[in-house]
Amino acid sequence: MESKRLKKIPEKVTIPLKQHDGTICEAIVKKGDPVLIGQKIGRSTSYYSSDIHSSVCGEVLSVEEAPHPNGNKVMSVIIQPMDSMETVEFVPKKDASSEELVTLMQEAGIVEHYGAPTHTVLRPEGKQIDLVLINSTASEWIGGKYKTPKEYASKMIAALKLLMKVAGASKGAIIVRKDDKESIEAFEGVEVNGKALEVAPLVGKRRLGHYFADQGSNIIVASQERIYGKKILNFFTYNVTGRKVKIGCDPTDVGVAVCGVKSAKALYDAVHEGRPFYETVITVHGTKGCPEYMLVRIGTPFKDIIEACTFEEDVGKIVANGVITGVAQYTDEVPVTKSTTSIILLSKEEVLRDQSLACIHCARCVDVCPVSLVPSRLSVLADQGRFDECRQMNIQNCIECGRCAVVCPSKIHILQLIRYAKDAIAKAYADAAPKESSNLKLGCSGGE
Amino acid sequence: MTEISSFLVQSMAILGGLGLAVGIMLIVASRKFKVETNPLVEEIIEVLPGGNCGACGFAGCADFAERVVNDDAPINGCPVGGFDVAKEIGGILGQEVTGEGEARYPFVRCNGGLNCVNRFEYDGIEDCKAVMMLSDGEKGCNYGCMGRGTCVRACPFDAISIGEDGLPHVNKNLCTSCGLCIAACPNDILVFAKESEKVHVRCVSHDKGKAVKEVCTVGCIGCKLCEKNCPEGAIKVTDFLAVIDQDKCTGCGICVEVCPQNTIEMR
Amino acid sequence: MDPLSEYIRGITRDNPIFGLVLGLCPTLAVTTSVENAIGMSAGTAFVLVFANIFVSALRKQIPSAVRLPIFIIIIATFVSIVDMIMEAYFPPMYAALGVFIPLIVVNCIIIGRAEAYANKNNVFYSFIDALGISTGFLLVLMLIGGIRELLGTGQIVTFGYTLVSLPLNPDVTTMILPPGAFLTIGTLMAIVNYQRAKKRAKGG
Amino acid sequence: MTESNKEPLVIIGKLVLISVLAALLLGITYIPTSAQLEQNIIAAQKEILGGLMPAAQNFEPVMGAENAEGQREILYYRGVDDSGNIIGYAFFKEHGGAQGPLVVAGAVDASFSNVLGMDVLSHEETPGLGSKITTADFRGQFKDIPLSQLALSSSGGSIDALTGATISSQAVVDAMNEKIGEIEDAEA
Amino acid sequence: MTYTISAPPHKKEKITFSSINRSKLLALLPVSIISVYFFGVPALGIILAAVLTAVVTEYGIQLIFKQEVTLKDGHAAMIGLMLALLTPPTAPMWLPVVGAFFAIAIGKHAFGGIGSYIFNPVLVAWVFIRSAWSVHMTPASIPHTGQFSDLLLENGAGLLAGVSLIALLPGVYLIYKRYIEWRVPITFFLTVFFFNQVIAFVTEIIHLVQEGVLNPLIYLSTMFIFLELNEELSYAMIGVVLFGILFLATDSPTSPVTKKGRMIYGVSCGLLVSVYGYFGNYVDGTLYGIFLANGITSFIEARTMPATFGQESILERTYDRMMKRIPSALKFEVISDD
Amino acid sequence: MVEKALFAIFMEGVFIKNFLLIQFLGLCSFVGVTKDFKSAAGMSGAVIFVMAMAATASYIVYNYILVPAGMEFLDLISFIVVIAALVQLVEFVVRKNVPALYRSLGIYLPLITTNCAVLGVVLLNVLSEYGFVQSVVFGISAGIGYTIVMLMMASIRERSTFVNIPSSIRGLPQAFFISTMLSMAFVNYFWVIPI
Ligand SMILES: Cc1cc2nc3c(=O)[nH]c(=O)nc-3n(C[C@H](O)[C@H](O)[C@H](O)COP(=O)(O)O)c2cc1C
Ligand SMILES: Cc1cc2nc3c(=O)[nH]c(=O)nc-3n(C[C@H](O)[C@H](O)[C@H](O)COP(=O)(O)O)c2cc1C
Ligand SMILES: Cc1cc2nc3c(=O)[nH]c(=O)nc-3n(C[C@H](O)[C@H](O)[C@H](O)COP(=O)(O)O)c2cc1C
Ligand SMILES: Cc1cc2nc3c(=O)[nH]c(=O)nc-3n(C[C@H](O)[C@H](O)[C@H](O)CO)c2cc1C
Ligand code: SF4
Ligand code: SF4
Ligand code: SF4
Ligand code: SF4
Ligand code: FES
Repeated sequence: MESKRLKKIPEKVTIPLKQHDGTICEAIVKKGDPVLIGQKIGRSTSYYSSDIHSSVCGEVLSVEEAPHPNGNKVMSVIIQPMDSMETVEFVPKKDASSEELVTLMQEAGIVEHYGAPTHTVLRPEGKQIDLVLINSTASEWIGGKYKTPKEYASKMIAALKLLMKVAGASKGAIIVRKDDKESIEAFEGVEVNGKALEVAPLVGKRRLGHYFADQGSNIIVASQERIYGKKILNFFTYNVTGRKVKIGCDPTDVGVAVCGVKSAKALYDAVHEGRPFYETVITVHGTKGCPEYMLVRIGTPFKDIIEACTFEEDVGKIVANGVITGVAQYTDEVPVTKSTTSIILLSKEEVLRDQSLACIHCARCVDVCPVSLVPSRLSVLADQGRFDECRQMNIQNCIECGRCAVVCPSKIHILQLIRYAKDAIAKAYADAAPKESSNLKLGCSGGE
Repeated sequence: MTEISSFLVQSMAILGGLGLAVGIMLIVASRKFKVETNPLVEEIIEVLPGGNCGACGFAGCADFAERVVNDDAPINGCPVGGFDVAKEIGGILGQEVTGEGEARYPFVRCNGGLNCVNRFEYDGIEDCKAVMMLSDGEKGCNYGCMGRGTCVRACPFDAISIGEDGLPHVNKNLCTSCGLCIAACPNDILVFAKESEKVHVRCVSHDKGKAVKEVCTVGCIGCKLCEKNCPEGAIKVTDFLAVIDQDKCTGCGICVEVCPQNTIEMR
Repeated sequence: MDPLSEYIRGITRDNPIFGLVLGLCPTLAVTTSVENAIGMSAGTAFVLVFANIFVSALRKQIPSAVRLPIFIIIIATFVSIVDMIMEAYFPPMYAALGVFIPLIVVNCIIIGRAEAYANKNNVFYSFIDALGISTGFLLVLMLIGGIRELLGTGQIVTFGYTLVSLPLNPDVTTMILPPGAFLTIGTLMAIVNYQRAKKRAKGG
Repeated sequence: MTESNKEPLVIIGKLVLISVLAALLLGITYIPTSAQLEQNIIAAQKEILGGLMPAAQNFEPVMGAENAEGQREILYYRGVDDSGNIIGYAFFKEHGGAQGPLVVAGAVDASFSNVLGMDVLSHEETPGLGSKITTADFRGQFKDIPLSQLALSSSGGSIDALTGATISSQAVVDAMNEKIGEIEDAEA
Repeated sequence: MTYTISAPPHKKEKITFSSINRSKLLALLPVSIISVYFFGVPALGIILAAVLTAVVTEYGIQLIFKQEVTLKDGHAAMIGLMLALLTPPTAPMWLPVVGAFFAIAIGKHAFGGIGSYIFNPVLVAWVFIRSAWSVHMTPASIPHTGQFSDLLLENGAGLLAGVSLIALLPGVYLIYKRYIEWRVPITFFLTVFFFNQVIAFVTEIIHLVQEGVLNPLIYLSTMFIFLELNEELSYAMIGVVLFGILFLATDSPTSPVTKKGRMIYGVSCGLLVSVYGYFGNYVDGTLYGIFLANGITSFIEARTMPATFGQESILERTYDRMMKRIPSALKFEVISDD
Repeated sequence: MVEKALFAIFMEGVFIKNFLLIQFLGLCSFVGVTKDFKSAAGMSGAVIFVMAMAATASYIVYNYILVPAGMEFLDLISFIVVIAALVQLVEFVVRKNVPALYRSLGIYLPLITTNCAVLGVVLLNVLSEYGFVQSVVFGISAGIGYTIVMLMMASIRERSTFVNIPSSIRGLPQAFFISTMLSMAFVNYFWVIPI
């Protein structure tokens, strides 16, 4: 399915100088400067950062703190667009070396949807990646922008090869969703290095390792149940590869880089067209008359997108990024960022304002938790501030999928409580970090 | 008669023998397995309040007592016991205790509550830190009390409650001045104030006057009327917020009269 | 320290059941009736008074290494005496209190007071303390016994005299069985705590 | 002897002294109370027997055979009136109750046709349940009833079981029946 | 315009505590109606008395202790109704009144109210009144199902709930609709169902061994004992047992939250009920047995906390410890999955 | 010596005459040490051990010293002295030889001296005229009964920390309410088992 571009150019775009985890970019434009589409306006000041580009052609109004969809205020470049589509010159770099690609990725502003700049995932400091995964199970956007499914598939494989090249990894895999017939069809029989691939189902203890050997290829496509949640990386890695990621560590610690479809595509575009990451595809739910996939410029306020669609009732809640993992917004002035994948509008009636009751131990949350936690217990412990016990119950393993809160008949804000506890634990550890940080790092790479 | 006395002698012999056996055993055992315990620790545990609240920062009263003896904790380290207990511990350890003996209670430095507008409706767990994690809190004022009672939950003595005005209130009969609420508040709304300190500014906002007026009807706008009118020069407005120097304040109440926002309060 | 307030303290603040929470076994086990409660308290009072007096009198002589064994011997002596006297001269009560008379030995109240009070105070105050604690114990036991007996049998019969008799016999057998003891003391403690919390919040 | 060696001796000495004193005190109490205790038991039995068979002037114990220790147990008593006639038999019988052993006292007339009465010497039944076997109401049911009626009403007798304590009631009835049977055999 | 802010998830299922209670009340309606039809006015009186008392008590307590009044969630009414259904029709009217009061005041609120209680308030009250006024609470009879018509209408019903097996089947529907969790009732039922057969089986095997039988075929043939539906088995199918399985044991606060724990709990309930039934009767056995099982719920729950993903089981830990002894160069090869 | 099957004695000790719930012996530790599971387990282990030891030692003292001398009236005082000495001795021996065990049990040992359940076992043994094996079995089974209830109680109280309980009920009253229920369950349930 093809995505539609949002035609109307907004009256004002707000481009946050931080759309990724890590250090905030430094603005390299100031009030009154003219900018072109694709022009770099924010420069990374450290490795753990990613550059920011203008998505419109216009004049910088100011550089000031503005609301950011993650809830707080962030220094942003505010631009008054003009009715012009003038871009800077895009230079494709089809045969860049691996080192050049790293720089290219940082300069093109490619980041993962979960925040990490993609080059830091592929080239983590002091770690070696041997396996690159493209996770397309959680993606709400599959195949958009491509004429045929086969084109999508072959471009994805090409993107995977690029990612592997950057990481210096010997193996790569694309993971699709089991129930996503379209994608499975697209990838079925796609040729890699002259060999037709089969989409390999991951069941039980049969994980990637088995199929690499089975299919005799260093690049494969596998299918997997959908896993969603905000913190799925470790669980995803474990499920797909069988490598255990210790609590407090991430997949790079076991040599796995997990990328998304979007960043893979962005890399492909950057290499083959020279275009930086300045527009993105999002979906809008809860409205009528919107295309399912919408191509918008980064920095477009939600307001303009909502206006482009029709919403018949009073808007009660605006959520950026999915009902389960998204952040509710208190203003519709917030801009689309690189990590925005969808906007959800809920009417006043739909907005849940149930009063939480005491847990009735119905165990529905226990039954749905994909990582076998005991959410009811965790929520009580978090509520009582017993964070140490939360940690003993492996609260950090929670993938923040929110299923527990969805099914709870007592309407307990389980996920919020869990995040509250995780936050408190992280802070406690941050305080202790100066003394132990070297040990903590050792703790990840040692063992499995 | 002889029968009775021989009966008595026999019983005395049996029990005496038992006593002897037990005595010898205990003496032998207690000499062989002597454990050094510090009697001072026991004595200090006696004088501590025994709430095991952990406000001293240690794992309960016994732990604190041991640390005091080992000089790992200050003599006046128990906030619940306060000055009296510190004096007693000092007596046990033969040390002089200096410090004020006056009672201090948490003071709420914000008068916003329902007077402060909300930026959005919040639905979630009742906790100020949790609201802070979502969009920096619901109040229009980024400095003020959020009234979601993190301090209430932190208090082990049920001494704080959120009142009708949406602000915390401290019940001085129950408060032990342990300070846990002060540590818990994410916005530093609570501070200790002595009972003798009568006049207080009930605002912590450093926003400019206009911004304050937009969101709150009782916030400090930094108009400096109080500073100008204070006969003792006890008030200074810094960064759009009036601050009272309690050492200079005589409690005359003029500032309370002149403040256009009713931000200054006389207890 | 004045004797009267020391005495009262044993009934109120240092009440052995609600304040110190000691000696629960006899409290629960024998309170099937007021009569048993009185008998048990009398036995305990006797032992407590003598134990406190003797411990206090000998406190300078008792070497701390064998403090506990000596306390126990002193206490056990008086308990045995109560046991024998009761068996010989008050057989019906002895039948009812059964195994609990010997168990006064390990009743935590007595060891507890010997340790915490008599070992530190003079004979007179130890005596007063013992009286106060005993009175507190007696009152609580009678209260619990009264509630259980009244609800369980509809009347309170003590030493042959019917003190109270309900017009309608509730006959709650459970109250006389072990659960009734737990239920009664639990409810009473909840009420005591509730009142205390209320008083504290009002300032006091 | 050095100081540190002397101290333990003093301690042990004190311990022994206390023990000896305790023993003395106990011994002194024991002697009168044990005498009283024996009297109590005899008096209690007398009173119970007298209560069961008021007409009897004297109770002649019937002794059993010598046991291993050369002592002879009292099996039961013959109740004898003024003129020396046997008017009935009285007995104590231990029997398992609901919670523990109970000792029942009973009396039957000389012709083994009527039960004269029942009493409970000791029992461990649940207070409020089984312990109601000692109540006058329950005991009254055994007063002057034909021996044939000595059974619970559920099995055709005249004794109504206590509510909630069928086992105790049954135990009392069983104890009576067994012992009366024994006596009948012995007298025959 | 002010929007609502909340933490994710932003959409939740419709199910609520009151909808669960309402569905349970609804599921109990058929059996209540049939019991009124069968026992007449006394049954109606008992049901009304218990429900009304429960509701009034709940209201009173929440008023006195200044709590929010939660009558609307239907929990008090449900407790009252369940208690009424466990009363014999011959009981005097004050009995359900006292029972319902006890259930709400002590069983529910003294333990902290909704979700906090450890023992099922219905059973708390039932056991209390059963032992306090055993005469009135003795079931009129101990039924066991005979011919087919007993499923529709049990003539020998001892308690109201036992009046009709069919009328209890809405409880099964609740399991199907996931208002009730399936692990407890299924393990419970299977345990009760097979208890007597297992006993017979074990006795038979012991018997054969004692006889010195060597032929394995004879041992195999003992398996047929499981198919033999003996007399006792029909107790597993009587109303009160089924009521216990569907409505009492499944009360969520009183059963463990862990998956394994719920299985163990179901089996424990089954064993306790069957053992009591074996020596005594199944009516008291069901209620005393589940009540006792409530007491070990916390123990089961605490011992069956699940291992989360990637967490090592005991086996793996032992393996790991052994691996630590092996040089690390070898180790990497062994553990790496790909 | 009375005739009584060991199994009957065992069932009585563990369930039917459970020390904590039915006989009311050892309640102070029951409400005191059941706040967390580990302490309850430690205390229970120590109690089983001491009960068995005390049953043994007191049998010897009673039947080989007091009875031959006709000094039965000294039973109470000698038992308590023996128990106190025994507990101390156990403490010393364990501390010296099994320090790991001492660290987990040590703090509970002194508590047991004044635990009436131990003395209760000894006195009930004398009262029931049990023989040696019977006494020891009764001691152990009483200890097991104690343990079962302690563990049930501790688990329940641990779980209770996760739920709301009115402030004035929290703590002891709550412990008693739980005991009420456990006691009601035990009293009514185990009644049925014939022994
Ligand atoms: C659970 C139970 C069921 C009973 N079922 C019957 C019965 O079906 N038929 C009967 O005649 N008696 C029945 N009874 C009554 C007793 O067996 C017996 O009649 C006794 O007198 C009543 O005992 P109680 O009053 O000591 O409880 C039952 C008793 C109980 C406890
Ligand atoms: C049998 C009994 C039942 C009680 N039930 C409750 C109750 O349901 N809710 C309650 O708050 N308090 C109940 N109480 C009294 C509580 O002790 C009291 O409400 C509580 O201490 C008030 O504290 P709070 O204001 O912190 O809730 C009960 C007391 C007894 C004796
Ligand atoms: C014996 C048995 C009975 C089951 N009964 C039900 C049932 O009554 N209702 C139901 O929804 N699922 C039932 N299921 C299927 C389970 O719901 C399904 O296995 C479960 O959702 C998976 O649980 P898990 O997440 O613990 O693996 C049953 C499964 C088994 C083995
Ligand atoms: C705690 C409890 C104590 C009991 N005590 C007795 C008793 O002392 N005597 C008795 O005959 N039955 C007793 N019963 C048994 C019960 O009330 C009833 O008699 C039997 O269930 C059947 O007769 C007791 C039952 C329970 C639950
Ligand atoms: S605890 Fe809740 S949010 Fe976390 S993984 Fe489990 S179900 Fe998902
Ligand atoms: S779903 Fe809600 S009510 Fe049910 S156990 Fe989990 S937290 Fe408790
Ligand atoms: S004082 Fe602080 S913790 Fe208390 S309600 Fe206000 S913001 Fe929250
Ligand atoms: S109000 Fe604050 S200082 Fe006072 S007792 Fe409570 S937490 Fe401690
Ligand atoms: S009185 Fe029994 S343990 Fe304290």
